[in-house]
Amino acid sequence: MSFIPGLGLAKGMALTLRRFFEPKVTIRYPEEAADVSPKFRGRLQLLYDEWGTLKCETCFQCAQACPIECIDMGGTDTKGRYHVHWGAPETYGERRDESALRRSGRPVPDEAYRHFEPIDLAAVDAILAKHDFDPKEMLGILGDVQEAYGHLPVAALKRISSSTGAWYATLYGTASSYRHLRFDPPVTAVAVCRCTGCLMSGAGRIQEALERSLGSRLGLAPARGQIRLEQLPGHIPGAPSPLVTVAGEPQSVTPAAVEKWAAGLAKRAAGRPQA
Amino acid sequence: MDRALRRRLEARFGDRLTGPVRQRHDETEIRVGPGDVPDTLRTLHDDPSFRFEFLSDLCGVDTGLVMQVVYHLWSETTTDWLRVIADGLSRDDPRVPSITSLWKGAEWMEREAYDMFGITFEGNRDLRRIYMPPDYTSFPLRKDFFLADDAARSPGAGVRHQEQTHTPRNAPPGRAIRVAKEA
Amino acid sequence: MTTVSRAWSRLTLPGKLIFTLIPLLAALTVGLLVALLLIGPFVWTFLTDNLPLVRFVIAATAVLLMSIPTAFIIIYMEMKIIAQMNLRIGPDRVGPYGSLLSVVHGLKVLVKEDFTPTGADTPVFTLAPVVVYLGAVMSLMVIPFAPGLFGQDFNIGLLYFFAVGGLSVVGLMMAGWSSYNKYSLLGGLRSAAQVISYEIPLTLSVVGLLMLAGTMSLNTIVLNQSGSILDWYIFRQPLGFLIFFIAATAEANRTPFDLTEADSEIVAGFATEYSGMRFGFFFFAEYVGVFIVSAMTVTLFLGGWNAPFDWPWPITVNPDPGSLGILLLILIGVVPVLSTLAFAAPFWLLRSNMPGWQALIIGFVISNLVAVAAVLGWAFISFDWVVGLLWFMLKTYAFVFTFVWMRGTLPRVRIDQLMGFAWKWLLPASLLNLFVTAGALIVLNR
Amino acid sequence: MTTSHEGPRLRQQSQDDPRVMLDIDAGAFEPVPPYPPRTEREAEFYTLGDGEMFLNMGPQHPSTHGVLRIVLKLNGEQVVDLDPVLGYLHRGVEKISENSDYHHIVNQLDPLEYVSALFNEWAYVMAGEKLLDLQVPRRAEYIRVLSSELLRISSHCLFMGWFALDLGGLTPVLWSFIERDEIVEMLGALTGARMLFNYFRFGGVNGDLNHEFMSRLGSWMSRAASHVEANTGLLNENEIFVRRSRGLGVVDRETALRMCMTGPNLRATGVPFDVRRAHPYSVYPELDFDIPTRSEGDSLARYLLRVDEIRQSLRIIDQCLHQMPDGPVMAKIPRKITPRPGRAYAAVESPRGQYAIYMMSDGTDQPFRLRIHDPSFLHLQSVGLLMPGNLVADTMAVMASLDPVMGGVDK
Repeated sequence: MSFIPGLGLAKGMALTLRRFFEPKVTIRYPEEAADVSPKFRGRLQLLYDEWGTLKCETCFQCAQACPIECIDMGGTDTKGRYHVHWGAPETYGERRDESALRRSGRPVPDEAYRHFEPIDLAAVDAILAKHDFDPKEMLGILGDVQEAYGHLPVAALKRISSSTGAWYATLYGTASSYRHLRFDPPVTAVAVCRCTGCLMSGAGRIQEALERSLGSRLGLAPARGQIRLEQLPGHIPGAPSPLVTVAGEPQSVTPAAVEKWAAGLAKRAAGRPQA
Repeated sequence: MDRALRRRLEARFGDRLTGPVRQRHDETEIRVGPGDVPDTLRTLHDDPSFRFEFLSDLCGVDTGLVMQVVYHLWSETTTDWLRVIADGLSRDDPRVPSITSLWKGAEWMEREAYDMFGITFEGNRDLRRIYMPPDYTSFPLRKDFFLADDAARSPGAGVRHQEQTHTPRNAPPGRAIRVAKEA
Repeated sequence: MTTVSRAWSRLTLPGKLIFTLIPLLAALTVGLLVALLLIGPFVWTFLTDNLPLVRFVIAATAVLLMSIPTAFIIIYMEMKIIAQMNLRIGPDRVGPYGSLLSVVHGLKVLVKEDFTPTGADTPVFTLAPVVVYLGAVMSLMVIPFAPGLFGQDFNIGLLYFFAVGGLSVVGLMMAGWSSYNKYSLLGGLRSAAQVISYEIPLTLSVVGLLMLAGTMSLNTIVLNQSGSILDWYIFRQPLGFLIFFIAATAEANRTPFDLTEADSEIVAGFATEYSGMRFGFFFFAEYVGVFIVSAMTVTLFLGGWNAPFDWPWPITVNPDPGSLGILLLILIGVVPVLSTLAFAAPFWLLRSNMPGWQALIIGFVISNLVAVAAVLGWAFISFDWVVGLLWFMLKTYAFVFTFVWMRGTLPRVRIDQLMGFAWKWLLPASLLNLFVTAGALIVLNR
Repeated sequence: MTTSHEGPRLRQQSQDDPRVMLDIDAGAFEPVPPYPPRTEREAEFYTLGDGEMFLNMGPQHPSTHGVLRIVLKLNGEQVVDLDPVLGYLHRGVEKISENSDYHHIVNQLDPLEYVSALFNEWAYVMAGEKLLDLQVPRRAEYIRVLSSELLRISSHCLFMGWFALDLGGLTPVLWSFIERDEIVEMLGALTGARMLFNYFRFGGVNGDLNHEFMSRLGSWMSRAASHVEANTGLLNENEIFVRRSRGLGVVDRETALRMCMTGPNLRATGVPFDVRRAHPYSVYPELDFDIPTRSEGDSLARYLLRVDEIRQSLRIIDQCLHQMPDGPVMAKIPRKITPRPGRAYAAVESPRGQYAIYMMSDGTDQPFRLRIHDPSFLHLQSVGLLMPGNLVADTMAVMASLDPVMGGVDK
């Protein structure tokens, strides 16, 4: 503080007046953007490969590593089959199907929900109570549930996750990494259509290939562990030709690739892991 | 670590210490009973051979078996942090004398310990909740705390809670809680 | 389907408009003429009989109308200047260089909800902004903007200014008391204490000036300062000027004396509970007040509309269009065309690639600009009120800039420091100024 | 004893339905708790003497630093007593940390004291390294010192701006934000984030110095000192500023020690206590810098002391750049951290004082107890000691001079 009263004020005024004429530092945002350093991790984004498919393998490692649980994954896994989601058990799936589905009385047109059909969960609850809701006995719980249902329904997995507090991701990882656990019922029958269109587009060759690889004849009862081969009563309208259905689901099978597909089918019959 | 400090402490408080003087890195740890806390800290503060003038930290700890109140002190006579642990407070009714007469600044830290652990500091004239709302009933940092019960107790009872702890719902309190393993 | 209706249906929209408007206008004109013939003389005699009343009404309307744009200009100045001093850019989106942002603010204030808090004393709460705003606007009445350009020339103009300026405190008090809010109450009381204690040095600081001028009529005071720059009262009353400036800053509630709306202390002072256009009234009143104190400082100490120096080349052009007679019509008809061609020619000749019609358009625009400039220049050198207004506004807005500049620089004083400064420093200083002036007058007259 | 609602009854027409006449209890506007007092202190505070009134500041007051609520007991404009009410920003990080992995906690701690987040991480990783007996590479230590001293400068710049703003000056806060933005940008180039870095790790730092950071730092260092001097030139000699802040909120040495104050607020009372020297950690013993102290203990002293600390930090950064050794920036640590059971206490000198972490491990991969000790907490507590006798106008000025960050106060 100076001895002359008001000198400090005058200095300050002079300084502001000098700054009045100095160049400004503001960045006019929409026209010019600030330079962002290459290391800046402002936004997470999923990458696509050169064929435009998502590189994310739904392995949930990022979601498990996220400290503040901000990563919330949902949808079908990379093979487009199972509804998987990660999140604190009650924050994602339940919220969606309880509020969204209930509020709009119709099913939400979401790919993630096609394979998520509600089942009777009494058995799951009994198993959980038996294991005392202890996430450390997860393997036993999963094994019992598979015995009860023949496979692991997504609804059961979610109930397990929400009542034991274990992450759905860890459940999914466990179930998919153990060979004796499977997500879908074992295939029992394959049906081939023998209508004219299908025969003309190679249904015969497919039938031969299937008989060769599955070892069971069309129309005959299969041996134990084998897959029954059936004939469709008629062509499903709108379905491609040649038409092969598994549990009523039309499969896209070409005569060229039928061998490989049949091999995978045989594996599935044995109940091998799919994820 | 400061061996001389250890010897001085043992010589001064030998009879009071409820455990051996532990030393690791630059920390010296002594344990006293809850009743001895004010005398011990006053001695450490006033005694010219100690002169622990700074109360660096005061916090409560729930070991799962007992409650503890941990004081950290600093003095220019030593290069160590001195940790004084008031050990063996009962988990049902933890009580310890307040040290606000020594360090007035400990008042809010004691309020926080009360808010989080329910430790009653006798002599603190403002022992209120400091973070949690006044109509809050449970003590969040205790090991037998889990949110389902808390939500049932809180004024927002009936509101569906989002998170769930790993404690089973039907477990009696204090069953599946973590218990500190002392080295 | 008569022919009329068929013809009517054939008409385009402009045609229909024309055919509807022309008869209407004709009827109106006839009616107006008849009305004028009947009652015109009486109206005329009435207006001529009490001319001051008419003048007052017109002046009041004009002042009321000019207050809002003034507030807009000063708000924009504040936003932009403080931004520049903060090394920011400030408003630059709405209008050229964001100059319309304050107008948009005004419109926003108009459309926002006008909310009356629970427990407020509704009539007082509603009335307070009006009082404040009127107090600000009424002060504009006596300010001489230019020779012959002022609302009213009271012989007690200065007294009137002080009285009306002090009136706004009542409004602030009303606002602070009726809001049922402790922040508002504190703000209102602060403003009352502040303004009342600063009225005294403010008034005393000009008494010396009044002794010099010998009148309270602002117009006369300005006329006294005409001549060279040395006749301005700032050179005879420097101390008085300083005191008046500081006290006026406090009177206008400007930084560093803006305790009444100190946002870091009492949220928005008396205006905390106000919203919508009521808050807008407070807002405008503050900035009109800035303009008023600047204008008053200029009027009293800086020679008002007097130019600091005489115009070095006295030009007097008094054209007599009547002497041209019939040539005038030809001139009017020919000159624009000729000038347009003259200005278009260079473009058309030098830049051969430019089509002729573009050159003509450019020439037309340029010739119009030149004509406007010529007319303005002629007005400038032949009507002295234009130059007077120019100088007045120049000085006034220089002071407004100073106020904004201070706001961008200075922190805020505390309330006790404020009062102490008023009573311990400004009041003795103003008394000293008064006595010194009186003694000097006595000595000089002897 | 006016702890219950006692106010005039306001009869007013309802704004929703003009037919309804509301009967409002004016006492409902008073910041008086609706329950009987719980402690003698509360009973004493919420009892009004004659001519006194309550004034509720915050949590929406424009200039409370963060969401803080202060109930003032006024006599006219003079503050008789005040009662800070916390908890509006409480996130329970201590509880969250007990259920999350050691790696995850680092950026749980970032948003606590968001103005100087690196110091939170530093105290945490120091405690963890004590538990794990980790040896940190010297280059990593130097990078820690460098980045955190940069952050100290930015925090002090911010303090200068906010202090001036609470005293009514509009400009300094924006000028100081320019400097802060420079620093924050270069730290963003180094750590990858502008405010919530997540940069320190057990046994080192996340990434080595990169070229962009060094170039930004070099260009800034060349003009930093002159910029800081210019910014201080606006206020340091300003009569209004000096008269307002001198003799405001005076603390003497003993009181400061009894209130457990640390950092600049303590050093402004003449106690040369700085954890960097009093309890040396990292590579500070190798660096040459002073601990500025002042004896007045008022707001002006705190302000000027922080200005001096900015100069010292510039010295430290300069030495770091010259002594920066080569080598790795991370020690070898396992991916899953399970320390031996034990207790560790680590403190660093944050811009606000001694920031400490007390950690207990029970051998699992999650800490058994994580205690976060924040200096702002205690400084905010001492506001209750400094304020009485001052005016309402100075409430926020005293607050700002103590420089609390509510994110750190409410963990």
